[in-house]
Amino acid sequence: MVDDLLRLESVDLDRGARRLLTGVSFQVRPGDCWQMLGSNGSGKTSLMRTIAGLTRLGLQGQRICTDNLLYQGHLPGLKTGLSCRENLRWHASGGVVSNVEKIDAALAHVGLQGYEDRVICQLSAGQQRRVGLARLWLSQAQLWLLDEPFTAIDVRGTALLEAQMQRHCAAGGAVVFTSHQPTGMSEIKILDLNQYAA
Amino acid sequence: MVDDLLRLESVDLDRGARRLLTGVSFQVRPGDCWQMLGSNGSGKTSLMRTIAGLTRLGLQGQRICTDNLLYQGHLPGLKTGLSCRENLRWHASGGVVSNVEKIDAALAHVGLQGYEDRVICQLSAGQQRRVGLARLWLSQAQLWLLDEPFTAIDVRGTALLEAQMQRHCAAGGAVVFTSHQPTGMSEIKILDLNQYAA
Amino acid sequence: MYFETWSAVWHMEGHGPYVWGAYSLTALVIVLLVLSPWVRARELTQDIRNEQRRAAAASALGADHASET
Amino acid sequence: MWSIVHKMGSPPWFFRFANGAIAWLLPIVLITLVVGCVWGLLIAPPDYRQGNSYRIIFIHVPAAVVALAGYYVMATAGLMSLVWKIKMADTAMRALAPVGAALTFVALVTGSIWGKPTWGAWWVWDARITSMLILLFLYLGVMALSEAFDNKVAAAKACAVLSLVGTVNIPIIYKSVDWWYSLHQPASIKFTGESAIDASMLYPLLLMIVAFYGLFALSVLLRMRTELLVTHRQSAWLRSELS
Amino acid sequence: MLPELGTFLRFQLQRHLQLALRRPSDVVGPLLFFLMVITLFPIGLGPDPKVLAVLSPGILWVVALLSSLVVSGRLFQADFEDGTLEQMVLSPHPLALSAMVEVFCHWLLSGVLLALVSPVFAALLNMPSRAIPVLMVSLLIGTLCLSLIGAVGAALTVALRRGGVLLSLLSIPLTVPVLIFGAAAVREAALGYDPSSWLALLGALAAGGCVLAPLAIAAGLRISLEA
Amino acid sequence: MLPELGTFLRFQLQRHLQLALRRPSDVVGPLLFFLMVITLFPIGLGPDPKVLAVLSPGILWVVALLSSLVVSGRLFQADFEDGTLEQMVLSPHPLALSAMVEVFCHWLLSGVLLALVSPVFAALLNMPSRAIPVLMVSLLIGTLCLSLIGAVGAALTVALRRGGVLLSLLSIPLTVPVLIFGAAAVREAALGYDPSSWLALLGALAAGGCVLAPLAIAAGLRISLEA
Ligand code: HEM
Ligand SMILES: Nc1ncnc2c1ncn2[C@@H]1O[C@H](COP(=O)(O)OP(=O)(O)OP(=O)(O)O)[C@@H](O)[C@H]1O
Ligand SMILES: Nc1ncnc2c1ncn2[C@@H]1O[C@H](COP(=O)(O)OP(=O)(O)OP(=O)(O)O)[C@@H](O)[C@H]1O
Ligand SMILES: [Mg+2]
Ligand SMILES: [Mg+2]
Repeated sequence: MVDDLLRLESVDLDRGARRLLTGVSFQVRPGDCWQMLGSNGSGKTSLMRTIAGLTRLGLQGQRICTDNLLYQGHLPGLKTGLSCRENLRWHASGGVVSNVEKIDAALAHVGLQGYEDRVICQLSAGQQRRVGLARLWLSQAQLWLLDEPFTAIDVRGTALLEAQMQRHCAAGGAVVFTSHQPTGMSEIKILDLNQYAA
Repeated sequence: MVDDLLRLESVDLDRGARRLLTGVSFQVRPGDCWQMLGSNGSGKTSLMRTIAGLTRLGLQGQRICTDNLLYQGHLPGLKTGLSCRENLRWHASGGVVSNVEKIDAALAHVGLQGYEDRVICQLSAGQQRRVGLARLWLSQAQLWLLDEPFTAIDVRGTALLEAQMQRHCAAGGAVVFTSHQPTGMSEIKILDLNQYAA
Repeated sequence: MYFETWSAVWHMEGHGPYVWGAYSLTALVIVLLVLSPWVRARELTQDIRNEQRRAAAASALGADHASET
Repeated sequence: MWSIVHKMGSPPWFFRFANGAIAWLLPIVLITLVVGCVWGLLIAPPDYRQGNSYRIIFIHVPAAVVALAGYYVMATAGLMSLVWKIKMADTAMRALAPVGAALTFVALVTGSIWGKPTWGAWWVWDARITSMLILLFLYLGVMALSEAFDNKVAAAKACAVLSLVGTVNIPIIYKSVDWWYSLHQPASIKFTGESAIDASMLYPLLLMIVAFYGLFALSVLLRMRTELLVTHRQSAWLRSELS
Repeated sequence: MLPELGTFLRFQLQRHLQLALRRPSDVVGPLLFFLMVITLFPIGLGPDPKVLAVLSPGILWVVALLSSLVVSGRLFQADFEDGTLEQMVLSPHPLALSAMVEVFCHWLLSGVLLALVSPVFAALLNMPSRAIPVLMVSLLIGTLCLSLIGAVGAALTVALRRGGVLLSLLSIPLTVPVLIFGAAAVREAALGYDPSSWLALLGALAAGGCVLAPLAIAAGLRISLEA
Repeated sequence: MLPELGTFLRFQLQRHLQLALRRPSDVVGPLLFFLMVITLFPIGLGPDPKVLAVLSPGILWVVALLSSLVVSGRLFQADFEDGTLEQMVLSPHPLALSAMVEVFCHWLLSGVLLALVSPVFAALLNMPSRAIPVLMVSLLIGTLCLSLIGAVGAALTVALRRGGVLLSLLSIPLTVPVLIFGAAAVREAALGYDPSSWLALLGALAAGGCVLAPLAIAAGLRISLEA
């Protein structure tokens, strides 16, 4: 039997005195691609950060999660004063990759060839997001947690990212992402948080 | 003849030594709703900020633009330490509205009833964007310039915003907005910046 | 008692204002320290009891009556 | 031992305990305070050098002693809340800081009132005095930090970390202030350091120290009880406790 | 022309004060900070009351300068980063005015507060009591000058990642006269002389600053946004 | 277990130095500030060289403390705001270590630099030249302690909206021993005595801090992220 990468069993989530979600259960197995749906403020980000272990919001119930994960949230995690390459080099050093060729290749994958030495603050909004998402081509993590990865990304970029996410799942990884737009990916599992609203 | 709210005539746009756009021409009349398209980095934000007069990038050609405009860009323009109501009160004081009822009504329009006194940093990403966009219900400006207004907004919120934009156009205003997603609005005019790429 | 008269107690050979000033200030702080949580706790208990009484009255009088109040 | 600690960590048990303890402590504290003050102010003989102004000692020294001890109590509560995650320790920490700060303030103010007739100045930069001022800053720091967080759990954890860091530093701060300007600079003012204090003064002083410890415990318990009333307002045990 | 200018300025002021004064500790905080910094000087310099008395004008002025400059250097940073500055530029009200409201709030919360409590600090440092009114007045006027100078520097540097050095090099010398005049006024008063000429010089600096700084600040902010 | 820890730390260090050196104003600014404040003292006290010489250890140390605190207060601010902190927490490497690299860089760019240029300031204040090596060593060790203390405060306050003043309230009391030992060492040396016991005390503080501070910093950062 394949081990679950992530399992929530009837989890309740609180923010201070307010209960956001009740009885959320889902399991992520290798190869799964989950899209979290839910209206604004339904608790997608809160749940994802709790899964990643970033916040310890009032969580009742069982949570099992692999340590080998990549989280990309609303914040870019980029230093605006450093170049694309310098930023990714630091991110990649958290994993294993650190040679410049791989980093430049990842930047090329997200359509930023020629921008390697440009500092982040001189890029457009979408280009900045792309630098952050170039980590998907560098990471060795098995579970990807992506909070609204398609923000500010154009149509071609969205297709690129979707392809990479599917490639990752096919290779035995798993993805949990949020997005308000329907995607063009096949075999997607939907977790609608509006169902679990407290 | 109705005056144009905005007219660009074969405008070229430079960023430093690099030419971004050549020969852009379009005119915005009262009642028009323009969607700017273009891949990431094609110059949508640069053009919009130049139209608004925020940046004076190398611009050749003729630009005529009304002063009575509202600009909402990638940055929210909100103080995270103040409440929704306090933030909007300041924004509204730039125009005319400043009584609390109208502000609370605007917040209710964007689905934030009950959140009036919550400080911005305790809202979800989409709720924060909604606070900024509540200005659409408060503004007296004739021309709205909206840079990716639907970012982080859920499906229902997008529909709300689209309806408000159409109402504004019907009332003799005009909207220029950017978005990578196709919208559900009727009678929309498309300006594809990829055509004008230098 | 060391002092002969009450005025001597008050005067303390010229040190009276200092000694009594220090003691009264301390007394003030002590009273505040004890009284402020005490009063707050009483208010809170009163509040909770009232709420309970209201709830009890409502359930005793029946649901339709309670909905009017 | 562990069972006691865990029992104390449970809010309902603690609420009942606090109620009982407050009922006992209040009369004891009142009586010892009144007796101690009357003894110190009216019965004890004056000091042969300082005259009657020395009577401030009966509030100054107890306040200073308890204020100092209070910081260690607070740090212990911090340790309990961080390591053993005992809920009541969080509450205790938030209650301890203002009480400690108030007592430190009393020690400072009575000391500087005492200083005026004795040294002719309200304030001098003496080692003891300076270190007491720093203690006040430490207490105020904990209070300000706990107030600044919206999230009460995070506030308690942050205060616990701060008070633990402070404990490591307190002996260092005290030692360093004692050495401050002590080597080649003649310290202009020294405390009357002799501990050979007469019994007629020692007994009321000891009584007042006991009274201040009692006062400290009393006001901390009062604050914790109030805090419980706020945070557990909706819970069933509190409602049954009150009815 | 702009009937709502008054409303706008009132809201602008209110907004800044609200932002700064969310909690009561926000008012007490800066005062405690001053007290702590003042405490550091006897600890560093030794507790001799006579030495402290001589040094006190200099010490108090250094602390005033430090707290004013440190804060005013980032005066427009938050506005720039969260997009408020864009909206200020686009608003129908003059940028110079709304920026000045910001400077004014900063002065209220740093300079005026410090001036008001400075007698306590003066007493801790054994400053002769005849110098205390002069200390308060000099701090009141002087910190306004410091806030204005700091704001000009902040406006010019808010968008810069390089070249900030040049600008701090420019704005720091501008503060030196303020310090010279302010400390001199207090020292003269402490020695029993007439400090009014020094105070007059400070006042002239402040008046000139209030006229010229808004223009420089508005120009600086526009340049920063366009960069 | 983590063979790439070395690489990670190297990149972390490199990244911070690059970031700081991109904005030279961040490096030169505090030094300039220091210089300005130092020059203020002769202005405030009158230029009597003998008085200045006696007071110089205290002045230099107090000003060093203040400038170190001012800078270290924003140590983790940028990381918190741009999401780098999240990534640091999630990275397989211990948070305490990666945060310490940051503190270390801060010390390199503020404390070490200050210690290196301190002879200039000492000369400005007529400090006896025999005290200058001791001044440099004491600043070198002492500023490390100050950076560690400041970092603990910064970690605890990074998520708070008005962290600036609060940070000083938390950290200034903790820095008192550093100030006492540092100033005493220099003063002893200036008077011709042996300062080594004071320097040893400073060294002990720094060693203790290097062991304990990382734990407090990591705990503080986690708490801040969860708030
Ligand atoms: C603001 C001024 C003062 C402060 C902050 C202060 C603080 C303290 C502290 C912290 C203690 C130590 C308590 C302990 O042993 O744990 C103490 C004890 C004492 N103080 Fe003060 N003090 C001040 C002024 C004075 C003055 C003016 C006098 C009398 C001339 C005085 C006389 C004493 C005596 C006799 C003791 C107890 C003896 C001892 O334990 O050494 N104090 N004070
Ligand atoms: N501050 C800057 N300095 C220099 N070049 C910049 C700066 N900002 C953007 N650019 C460049 O200008 C080009 C246009 O950027 P702009 O932000 O206008 O794009 P955009 O169409 O809004 O893209 P997006 O869809 O990603 O928001 C990009 O190639 C970008 O790299
Ligand atoms: N720091 C905070 N403190 C208190 N409440 C918060 C905080 N952040 C978010 N919330 C509240 O928690 C709820 C869930 O927020 P969350 O960010 O998880 O929503 P979301 O599903 O990610 O929404 P969005 O689609 O807008 O990103 C919201 O109602 C929000 O108001
Ligand atoms: Mg979200
Ligand atoms: Mg854009």
